[in-house]
Amino acid sequence: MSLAAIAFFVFASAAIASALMVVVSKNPVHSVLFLITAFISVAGLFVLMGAEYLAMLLVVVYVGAVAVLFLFVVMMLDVDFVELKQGFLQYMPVASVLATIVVVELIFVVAVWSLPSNVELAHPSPTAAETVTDPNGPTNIEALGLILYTDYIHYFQIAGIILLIAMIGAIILTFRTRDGVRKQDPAAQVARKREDGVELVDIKSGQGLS
Amino acid sequence: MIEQLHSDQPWLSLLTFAPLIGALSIILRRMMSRTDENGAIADPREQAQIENNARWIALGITSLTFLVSLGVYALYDPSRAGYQLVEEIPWLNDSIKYKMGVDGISILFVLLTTFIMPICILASWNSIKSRVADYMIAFLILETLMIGVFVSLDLFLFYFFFEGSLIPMFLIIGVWGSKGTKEFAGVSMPSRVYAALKFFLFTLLGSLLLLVAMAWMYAQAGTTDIPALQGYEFPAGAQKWLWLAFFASFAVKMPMWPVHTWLPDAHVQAPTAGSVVLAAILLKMGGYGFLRFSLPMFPLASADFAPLIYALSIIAIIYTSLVALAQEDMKKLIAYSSVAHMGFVTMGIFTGTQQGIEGGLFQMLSHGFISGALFLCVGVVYDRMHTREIAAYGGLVHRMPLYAFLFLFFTLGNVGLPGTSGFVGEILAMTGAFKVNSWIAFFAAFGVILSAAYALRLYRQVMYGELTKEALMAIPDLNWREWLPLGLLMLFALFLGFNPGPALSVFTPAVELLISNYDAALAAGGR
Amino acid sequence: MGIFETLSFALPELVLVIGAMGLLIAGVFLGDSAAKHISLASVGLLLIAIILVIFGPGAPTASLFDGAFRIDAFSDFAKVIVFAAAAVAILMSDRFLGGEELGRPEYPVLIVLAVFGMSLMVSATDLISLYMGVETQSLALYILAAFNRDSRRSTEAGLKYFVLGALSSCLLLYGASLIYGFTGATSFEAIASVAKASDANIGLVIGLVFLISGLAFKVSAAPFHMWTPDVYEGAPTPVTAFFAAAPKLAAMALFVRTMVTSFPDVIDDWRPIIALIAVASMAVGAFSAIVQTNIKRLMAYSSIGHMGYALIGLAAGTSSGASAVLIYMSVYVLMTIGAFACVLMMRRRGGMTENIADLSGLSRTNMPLALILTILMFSLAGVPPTAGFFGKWYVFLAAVDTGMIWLAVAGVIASAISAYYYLRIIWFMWFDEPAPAFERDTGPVLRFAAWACALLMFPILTVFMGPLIKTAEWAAASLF
Amino acid sequence: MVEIGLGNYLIVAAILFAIGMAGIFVNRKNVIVILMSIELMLLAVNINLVAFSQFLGDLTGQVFAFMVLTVAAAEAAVGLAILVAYFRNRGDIAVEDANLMKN
Amino acid sequence: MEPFVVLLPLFGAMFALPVARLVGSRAAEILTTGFMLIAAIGSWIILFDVGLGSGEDKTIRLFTWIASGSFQAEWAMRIDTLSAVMLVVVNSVSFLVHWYSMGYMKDYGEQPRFFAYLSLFTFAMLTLVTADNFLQLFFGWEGVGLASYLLIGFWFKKKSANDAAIKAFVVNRVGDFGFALGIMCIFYVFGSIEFDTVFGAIAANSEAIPYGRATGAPIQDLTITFLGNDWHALTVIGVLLFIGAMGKSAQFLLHTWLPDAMEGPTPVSALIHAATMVTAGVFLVCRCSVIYEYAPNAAAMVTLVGAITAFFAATVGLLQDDIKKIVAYSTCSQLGYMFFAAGVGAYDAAMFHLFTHAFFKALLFLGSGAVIIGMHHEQNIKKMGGVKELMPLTHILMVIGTIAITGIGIPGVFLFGAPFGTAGFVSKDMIIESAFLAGEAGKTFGYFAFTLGLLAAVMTAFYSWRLIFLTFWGASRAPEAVRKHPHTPPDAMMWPLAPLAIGALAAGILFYGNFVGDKSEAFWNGALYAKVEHHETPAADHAAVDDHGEPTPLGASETSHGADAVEEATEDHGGGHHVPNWVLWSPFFAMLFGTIAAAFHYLRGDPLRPGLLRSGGMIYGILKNKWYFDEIYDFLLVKPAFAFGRFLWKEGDGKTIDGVGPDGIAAVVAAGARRIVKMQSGYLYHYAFVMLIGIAIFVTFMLITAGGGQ
Repeated sequence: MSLAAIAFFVFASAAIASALMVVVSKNPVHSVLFLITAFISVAGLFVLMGAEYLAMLLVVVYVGAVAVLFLFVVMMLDVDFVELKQGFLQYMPVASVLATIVVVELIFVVAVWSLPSNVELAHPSPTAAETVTDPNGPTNIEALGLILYTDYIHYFQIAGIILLIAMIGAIILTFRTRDGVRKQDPAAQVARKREDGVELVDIKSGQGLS
Repeated sequence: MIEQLHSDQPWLSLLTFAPLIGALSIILRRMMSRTDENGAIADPREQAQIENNARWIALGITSLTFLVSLGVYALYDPSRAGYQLVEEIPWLNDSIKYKMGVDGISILFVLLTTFIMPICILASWNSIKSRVADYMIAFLILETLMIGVFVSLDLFLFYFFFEGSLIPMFLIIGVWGSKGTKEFAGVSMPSRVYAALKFFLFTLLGSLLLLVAMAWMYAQAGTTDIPALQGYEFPAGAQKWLWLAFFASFAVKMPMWPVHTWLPDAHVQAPTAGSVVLAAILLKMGGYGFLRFSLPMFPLASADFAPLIYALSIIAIIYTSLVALAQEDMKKLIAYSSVAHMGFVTMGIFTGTQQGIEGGLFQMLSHGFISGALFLCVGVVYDRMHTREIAAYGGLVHRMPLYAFLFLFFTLGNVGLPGTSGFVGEILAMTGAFKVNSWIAFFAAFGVILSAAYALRLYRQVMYGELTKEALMAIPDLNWREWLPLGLLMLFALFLGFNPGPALSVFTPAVELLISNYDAALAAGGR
Repeated sequence: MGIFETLSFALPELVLVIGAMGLLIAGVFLGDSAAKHISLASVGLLLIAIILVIFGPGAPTASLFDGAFRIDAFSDFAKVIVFAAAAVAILMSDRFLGGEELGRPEYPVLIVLAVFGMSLMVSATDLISLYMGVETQSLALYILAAFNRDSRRSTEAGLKYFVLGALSSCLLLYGASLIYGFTGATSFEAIASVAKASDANIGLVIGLVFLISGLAFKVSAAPFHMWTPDVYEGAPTPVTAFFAAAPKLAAMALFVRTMVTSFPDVIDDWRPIIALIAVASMAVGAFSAIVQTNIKRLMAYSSIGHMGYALIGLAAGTSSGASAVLIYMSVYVLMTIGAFACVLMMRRRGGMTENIADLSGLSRTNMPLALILTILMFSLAGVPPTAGFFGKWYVFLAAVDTGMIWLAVAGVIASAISAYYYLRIIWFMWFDEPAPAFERDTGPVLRFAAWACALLMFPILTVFMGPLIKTAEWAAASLF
Repeated sequence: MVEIGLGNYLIVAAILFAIGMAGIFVNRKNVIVILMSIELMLLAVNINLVAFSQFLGDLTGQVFAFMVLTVAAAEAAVGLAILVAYFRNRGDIAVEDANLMKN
Repeated sequence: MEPFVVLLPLFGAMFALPVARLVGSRAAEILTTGFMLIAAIGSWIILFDVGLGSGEDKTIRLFTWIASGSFQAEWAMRIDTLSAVMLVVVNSVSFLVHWYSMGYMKDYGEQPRFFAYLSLFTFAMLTLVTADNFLQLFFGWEGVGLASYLLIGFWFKKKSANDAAIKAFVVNRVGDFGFALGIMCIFYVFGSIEFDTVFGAIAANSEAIPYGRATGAPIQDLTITFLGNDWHALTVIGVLLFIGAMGKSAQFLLHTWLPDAMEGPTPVSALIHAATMVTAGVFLVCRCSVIYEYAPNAAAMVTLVGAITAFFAATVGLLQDDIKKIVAYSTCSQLGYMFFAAGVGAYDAAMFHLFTHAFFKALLFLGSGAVIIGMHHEQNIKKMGGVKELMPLTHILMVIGTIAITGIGIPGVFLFGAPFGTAGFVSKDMIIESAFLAGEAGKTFGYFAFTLGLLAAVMTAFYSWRLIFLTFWGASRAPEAVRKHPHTPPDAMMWPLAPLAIGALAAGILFYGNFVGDKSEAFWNGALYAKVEHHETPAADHAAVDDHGEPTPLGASETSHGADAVEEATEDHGGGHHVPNWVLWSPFFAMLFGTIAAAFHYLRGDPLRPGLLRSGGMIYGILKNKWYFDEIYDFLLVKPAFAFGRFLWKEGDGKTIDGVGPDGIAAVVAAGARRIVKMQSGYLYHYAFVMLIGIAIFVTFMLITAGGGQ
């Protein structure tokens, strides 16, 4: 068994195990953490396949951002998660049967894969095997970069729009201006004049301030 | 190929859409009035004026339409067999056209429609008290759709009018129907609503199957042109299904047993004029459809399914006659008798004999007069007493001799007494049936006996006997708006009873052509 | 094709997206008070886009961005309707949002961005562009559904919509990945050519099933319809009006384009699935709506049913089937907009009402509204002489034409059943004793929209159906 | 010698996908975990895409996966925002009770 | 002129009510009666022209009625002797009844309506008898039914009158049912319903090809399929037509309406239910004589039914107490005579009896009417008695009627070549003898008819005299007020009786020669058909007299020398073709026996004492209750029909069709809707489940269908 194979099995089993834990663990915080493990394991698989850039992206974006967002929300929402776990097993049989059926079917499907004969690949790249044999070829990142900003620039732009939408959504759904919150206003601070704050008063002796 | 004489002028379109003009003018009249913030007309006098205007506009337009139809009839050459006054323009595309025309089978139904409508307007003159303008609009629209059914020469257009006519009728039954509630599916709803829904959904379901068949025919023949389809030979296997689909639609409309149960409900709940239109014209669409489509387009299937039709017709005749015997509601009784009479029509039509078909056609025409008149008669007393229960009446002849006379005449017409138009259709249809199989005529003849029993029973209980009921003591006889239409209908029924020639001779060329094509198709199909 | 020429084809989209961003900036600076102007401006954007689609430069058919998008008659047809529907939806929202104090500039911007997504969808000819378009649209719609963030219903609707939408995206993506893997391509054209060569490629077919499921969710076809009623009910009514019209058409157009351009040779495999979905949708639409008391919910079920009918046309998979879908959908969009305009007009002093029972006796308290609704309901029921009937006719014709008579029969049975609840509304309006009247002052937009839609349904389109049919056929022909 | 081929990766993806599906069933009360299950399914998709891409020798798949990652992130953001808004209205995220609208 | 004979009554009917309204009811009466007078005179002229003079038979075609393909029916007037005789009968009696009614109806009011109805009836009856085709005949047939309905129900306040009217109409419809089928059958076989065509084809035995058949056969041998069996065509037609005749002429089984019909005003009973309408059936059979000639089985049926009716009605008549009902049953019985005469082939005898019967039966009815008026509208003869003193003239007239019906005469004595006796004597004896001769000729049923005819004759005499004895003779049993102040019938009521009385006495003698005697061939001139063989068999002479040497072609019997094999019907068998003397005398003795019995019972002691048939006995019960026919029909037909109708309505339409159909489907749909909607639980995860399960199903489906190919 080659090293790559061992690595595959390690990563694959880790991914599957942590995925299972995501769905079965009692505490959502644990779920998020297992999710992170799953992401990282899959990133490992990506590396094994030679998709280093995506692996990196997965770790940076998913682990760094999405999972943290999840964690943030889980922590922020003060919910009694134990209660939510009740009746957990109620649907377990259905779930496992369904999952088994789907897995078996999908395996049956993917097992018949063969390289499509007459396909003209839009963006040929070195296959995994080739990458190994030809270390001097363009790296995965190079190859991706070359097409991402040329042939697929439109997707890139659209992705930007999507992110913009997400941003708008996140803001309008969650952002609120609260009354009664003391906020620092630098402009006001800067614009403050001496006259606004200080008043010179002549105090006649013996009279005091009236 | 069936001869088609094109017309330079769009006479039939004019005829068809003339009532719509009336409807529009009533709408305009309404819109011109001042309304308050709720859209109601503020001034009761103006309200009354609008209503009066609506009545007169409706009467005027329907009468005008009748005149136009007479003009159309004058232009029509009854000695020719094919379609006349044909006009066509592309509509949806080049093969689904706006095409109209009349032949011997349809022209008289057009006349019947235009003739009945002013009568209906008159009958509604005072008996409709609420929302008069809306009512008139509904009737005028209904007239357009009904005429459209009979003059369409495109299957698609036919269907368009055929099903469209459900809408105004639905509203007429539902809005101006009578009171009372009915328990249905655990809910209590006004029985007029139940009736309206039953009417609408029943007929809709039937005609939707026709839609599918029509789609198939269009896919197969590439056209929905009726003359072209009549010349098109559908494969024998397909004919069966197409026939059944068309049958579903027309049988419900007819209505044939066992899909007749909407009719008594609809009749009972509808306002008088609604019942009249329903009986006189809407039911005829089914029979018309059989003749226009089932026989000429699917001759083989028609021949194969004729026994089914006979069986259903006979059941309709006997069964519904017996049911009519047991009725306690005047309108229901007449409604059931309509079903029985329509049984004669279907029986006659599917004999494929000249007597049978002409008998069926004539029966439809005559039923239009007689049954319509009977509903008018019921409406007369309903307007006065607000009940249709037979038991609530008795001895009316003492107070209403003219009414009694007219009612008697139409009762006898309903019975099919020779000398009334009711007889001619019945005897011809039965003669046609006898030629096919004596059993059919034998059973159908039972209907003749039973019709006498239930019709005379009705007349007896309403008209004869001592006038004992307090409420009836001061019941007035007919006014001119009531007797005029009844008198006209009586004249027609009587005239056609003694001299059906004018009607039969109009049918004859078309029917002969139909039969010769039918027989040829049967011979070619090995039947 | 140079970049400028390419972009010239994408002018409508560019206008929309750049305009949207500009409006967003303007909105942020001007604050909520400018919402009204931003709305009008976004309507202006949409109008400009329409004009550009119709009269824009370039050949009528062009493939852009390496085959990721395609501009053709089909997309033009769909875009015009989508844009117009969106514009009307924005206009119709105006008053309502003002009344509910939701008038925020983000609202029209989000709609415009969603429309941008739809416009990508209808042009998409690549799995990636399909996905991107769908997501652009969906994200905006999720937000719109939850737009009334202080309402439990609205956020619940948003949540349901989002979760299920995300799930459906997963399904769609999984399908896309399988298709990609088994054909080695993401562009429809290439997929089609591979699919043609290899008969019964099981991976492709299974991928297709997942893809269909994802798309079926977007058109809210059964069994992926479950979100629809809740979202329709929960979302703010103008948003529902928007949901019911434009996205449905865009998704349906995408559905049609995907199926007939990339998988024409495996039609025997996917046709039963589509037919099944169609039947299920019709059944759900017909049955479930019967017991509804909320008119928005009823419209939701009704739209599920209508998607079923439209899918009949797709199941045919022919050019006439595609044109039938277009005809059906355009009529449907008009009916829906009209109906929702009426729903938006159901206002009393206390605010909006959504109960069907509130329509009781409408014909006496508000004749024009009753008339409009009557026409629209008959049209939705598909009863001649309204235009709704033509849609039914063409989809049934397409089905029968391809030998799927059973499908057409199922369709007619469903439409007979569904006629009941449309009739029920009519019966409430015409037969029942009046309920308290609605406010008469509903603003010109709603009235105009309602009248226009109703009059289009009858009699305008009744008479002039021919041109619409020709256009739809011409549009559908560009797919083949 | 075990050759790690495309099939292995696809099977892993299929299993992840199925686990995601099952996760929705078993965690029916907790929206957050449902969302996580969906993330798992997306992960499966990405494995599929990358694997196909590599074994076909075609970069398109990776670009696709790239887009999926991006969009999924945006989606997660929106989803969580909606969730937060919902939570604010309700103080609870139990899906069990999220049935204000039904039938 | 001929059309006016038919149309004048119609005009009368049409104008009676308007005239009454404009001028007064008296004017309407005079108008209609005047019209009838003209018509009556006209019809006598026609009879003298056609029957007695040299006038040719002719058919006046007015215009086409129904024309549908070969189904052609014209409005026409067929003038031959048969119709001329009927015209005379109808118009004359009708005129007299009109006249009579001017007096009779005085007390009742509503004269215009009554006269309109009467005239309408007359018109319908005239179209019937002058019809040139079966359809017009049917028109008249139903028309008289209508008029009968209207007139029976004339007192519409009375429930019994209304019931009787409907009963009459409906029972008649049962007959019409057969008649209508008969017409269709004729059309089916001959392709025409014109008399000339049909009768010509039968007489010529030409080939008939029933519609829709490839081959035909000579009509006399033709068999057709009717109701699933093959039958001899002419027999089927004959039987069907006869069913119609049974209804109209109140023959056994369909007779129940006639006694009830006495609810109508008495002139109506005289006109419709005695003289004219009820004889339409006889007319029909005679008109269709050619059919029955070639349909011996049908003719046998006619004979049997006629004979049974004659007997049966007479038995019932024995115990009736209502003066009009007695006469009504007597009518029924006499009609039976006519039928069996026709059935055995003695159409001329049947017509002759029809003719004479019109006179004496109208007389009896109108006389009864006078009695009823006189007795303050009392109809029960048990409450009368001694009316002779109060109404002597009426008494005489009634006695004349009675001797006419019972048939007083001297057998074997001839006056002007005719048997000497009252009208009934001549014609009824003729019939009985014909029946016997038919038996002789091998038609066994002839003996049967003969026997029953004789028995009926006994009873006829009995009940007729019983009526006279109980009503006019003996002590009065009427209330004081009536006895003291009997109403005197107006003159208008008495004058019309005179011609009838004369006719009742003399019509037999006067018209014997023409109807059945030596001049009959010229008289009928082919209007009644007899088989050609008759000419070759002089022995078939049915006439009772020796000096009547010339064989008539109208004879009843065909020669069959095998007849002697059949003997069971009669106690003795003459063996010859001439009527034995005992046969000749038997009716006379029968009459005598009946009369004596009646006298024995009712002229001695208390006329109301229980007689041979004691009250309470079974036979008494049967007879008193008219053999329970009404009850049986009510139990077997009427009640079940209503109950069944109700059942079909409630259970069939309501529960089954609606329950399974629209309502049931609606309920199923509603239940389905509720169930489907339940899935829409509002729970997010449920929605997700549905999606996931859906996709799983689709994938599985796909793998099964698409994967199967791999």
